[in-house]
Amino acid sequence: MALDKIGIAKRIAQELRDGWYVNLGIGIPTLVANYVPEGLNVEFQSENGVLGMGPFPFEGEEDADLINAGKQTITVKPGAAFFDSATSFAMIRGKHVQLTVLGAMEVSENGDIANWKIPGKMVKGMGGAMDLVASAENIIVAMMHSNKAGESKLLKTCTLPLTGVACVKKVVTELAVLEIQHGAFHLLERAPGVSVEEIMAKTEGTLVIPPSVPEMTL
Amino acid sequence: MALDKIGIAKRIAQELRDGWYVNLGIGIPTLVANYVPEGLNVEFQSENGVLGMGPFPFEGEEDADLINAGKQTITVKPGAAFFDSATSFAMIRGKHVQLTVLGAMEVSENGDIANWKIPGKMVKGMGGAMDLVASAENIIVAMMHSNKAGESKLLKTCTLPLTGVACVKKVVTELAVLEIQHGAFHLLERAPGVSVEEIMAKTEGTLVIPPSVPEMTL
Amino acid sequence: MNKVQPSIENALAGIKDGMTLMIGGFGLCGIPENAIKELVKMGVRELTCISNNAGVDNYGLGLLLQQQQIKKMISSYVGENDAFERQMLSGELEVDLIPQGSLAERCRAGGAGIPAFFTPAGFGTEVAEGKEVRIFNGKPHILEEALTADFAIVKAWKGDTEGNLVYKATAMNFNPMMAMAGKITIAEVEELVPAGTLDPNFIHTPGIFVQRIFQGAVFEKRIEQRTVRTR
Amino acid sequence: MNKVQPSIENALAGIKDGMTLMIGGFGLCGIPENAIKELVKMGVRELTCISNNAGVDNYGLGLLLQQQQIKKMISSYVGENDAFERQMLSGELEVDLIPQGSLAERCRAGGAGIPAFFTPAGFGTEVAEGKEVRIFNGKPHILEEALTADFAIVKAWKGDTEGNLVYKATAMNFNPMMAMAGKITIAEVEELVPAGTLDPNFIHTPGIFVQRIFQGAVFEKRIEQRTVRTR
Repeated sequence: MALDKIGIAKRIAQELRDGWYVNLGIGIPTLVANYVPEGLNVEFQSENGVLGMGPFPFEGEEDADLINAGKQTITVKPGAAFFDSATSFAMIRGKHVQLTVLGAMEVSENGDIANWKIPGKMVKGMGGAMDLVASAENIIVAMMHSNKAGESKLLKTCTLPLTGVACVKKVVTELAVLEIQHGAFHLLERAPGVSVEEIMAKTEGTLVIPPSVPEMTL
Repeated sequence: MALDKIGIAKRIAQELRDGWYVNLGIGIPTLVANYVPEGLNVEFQSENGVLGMGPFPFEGEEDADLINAGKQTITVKPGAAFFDSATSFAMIRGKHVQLTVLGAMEVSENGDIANWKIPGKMVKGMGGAMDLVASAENIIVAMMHSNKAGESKLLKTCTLPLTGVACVKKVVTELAVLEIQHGAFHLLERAPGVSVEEIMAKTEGTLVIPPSVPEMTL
Repeated sequence: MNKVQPSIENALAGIKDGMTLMIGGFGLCGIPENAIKELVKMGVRELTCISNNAGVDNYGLGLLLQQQQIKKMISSYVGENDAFERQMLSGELEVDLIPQGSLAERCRAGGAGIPAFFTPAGFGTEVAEGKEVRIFNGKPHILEEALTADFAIVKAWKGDTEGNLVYKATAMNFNPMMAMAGKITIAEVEELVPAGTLDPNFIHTPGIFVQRIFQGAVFEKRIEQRTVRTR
Repeated sequence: MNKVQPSIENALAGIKDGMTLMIGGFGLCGIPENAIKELVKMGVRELTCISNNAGVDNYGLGLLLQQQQIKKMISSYVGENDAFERQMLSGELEVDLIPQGSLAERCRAGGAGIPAFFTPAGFGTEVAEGKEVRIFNGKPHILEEALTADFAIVKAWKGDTEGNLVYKATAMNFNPMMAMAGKITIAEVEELVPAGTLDPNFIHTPGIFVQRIFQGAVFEKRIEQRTVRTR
């Protein structure tokens, strides 16, 4: 059965390592924070200027001066730090953040990503996404395998304006975990009960399938 | 009579304007802080990371963590701020400091300055001088008119390795106040009792002398 | 030389049609809300606004957009504003979209006398069009130039009479760099205190960057995305 | 993952002959004095040290110079050290002198992923030799590249178990930028406190830049130029 959004977030949470600093994008990526494996010390950075984000505030305890990059009210944990936007992107550009998780509209087999603009539609802007994908050593895309029209989002070549070039290392969808290497999507895991055939059918880009593809354990 | 170091400092202090931020170099320039005209609010910046320097501390109140760029123990006034070296030179390079006063070994008639290196002698380094002279809108050099060998320090062309190019606006020596404009030293004022002839004799670079040269009032 | 302004009118005096303004804030967090309302009152037009976002329909820079006072926005994300969308699609509003980190660094560069720097952000995208590309450490980077403004308007938590500022939590965001990059920087603060009140060890924006300061009359501090958990 | 080091030996483990180190401080103010003494004890040699100054004869980096552990110094001013002068004149010691503001900005750039930037400092001087010159706003600038280091060793006033640091007065100086630019950054602090003790609004160096932290045993805090006024 295909994963829901929480399933995708749970699977990505398995990629976290102790001591990492992690930047989570808006949407599914934000959910990853809820599933940090027991015993791991992971700090979440938000590019608007905070390190050490905690859970959402209790009702009545919201502080307009304390938000994340999605403009949501948040809290911080002991040992947090606030800083300006230049310092925040110094952390990102300078590779001090070990993992970036973000959503995408398209990913290509060489790791290009498009997630900020659809020609002819209202352009909202790239926010911090271009800085994040240009700099992060380790980028995981969290997205659905297909778009609303049923077309694959894992492509030979992106059709939309790019956010970054040859930067995505891993994609986690409701169907599969795929690693991008040498110009192809390498199928690492499939969602419980999802067939290799379904993943093949829904992946337009070059797909490398090993003899045996294990199911995810969540 | 030629000025002493205090006289030079007093004359330079007359150039201060209300609300200015000022960086004073080591030596005579440091003395300028003692002669700020009554009623002027002037803040002193030191490039090692302090704004709002006050007088030297009373004996027993020295703090090893609180020094100026000359490594002297200092104090700060109410409203002071400490910051890192990158921010300090952002202030300097970004032209937020209105006046820089520093010493020199040579100044040329087009405003070049040499004050950091004598070939064949031990090189101590330029410290912040190159940043200061490259950026300041308003640079006053405080120095003696001649060196110890009796040679003029106001030259057609500097002979020593340069610190900066075409940057000095004004020179105050024990004999005179000179403005640098259009490739010449323009004599503005002479020290009390010093003759124009003496200044002419001790200035190697092109000297422009107006019909009447007032004496400084200190 | 007194940086403290007797009124908001004095604080914003000299802002004229056609000028370039930097406005601090991220979303509605840390915006100079009193000054923005005053700009509406002043009716200055044809403004170029450098601000990470463009406010929402009825608050922040959205108020200036409603009155069509803005000619050009330089931002990284402008997704929360209908007036913006209408004016952009109709061609009334020019928009220059810049990656957020490049925007922050370009403002800092403008304030720090760094005219240009290389960054990897945007290489291979339309952001890089027309820009010099150079390889450093095997990786392509693009050359980005500094931004400055006729006036920078920032918002701080506390400020003193010398212009020293401190910000609270994530309301800091773009304010410190913009304070550096304004030819004239105006600080709107929640609390104006005498010099010597703030600890000199913990000043976010040293007063040298601030030419005018005033205490804002009312801080609504709207929240865009109120998210809470249950007890 | 624990950043707190059980001993100074643990804190400096991995520093090897031939490595590049950044060492915080301005003169003897804000230097990691315990770590420097430990480097002498470790006997690591052929070091490249990036530090604004080179200590004095018998303290700070002067101790490493005495033991001839330094191959190359990258500094802005090195005037207070006889061993330095001797070794430089004899050719044992390489020296790269950099304008102080460029040194600070090159360290920051190294930590911030900016590979190069333009600055006016040094144009027309020997510092500019071999460097690209470009005109911006009618004024010539030179291209300066980022600096990084295998290890950065910084000194802070207080630090917490997450690696967050605060500095005191002018002992801040180069420490924040160097903390950013080290592949591994080691912080020597006067006081190590639990996470949550320091106010998150007033952190000078966020913990993300610090990999190891320890409390120094003894802080002599020598004064180079004791200047006082009479009461």
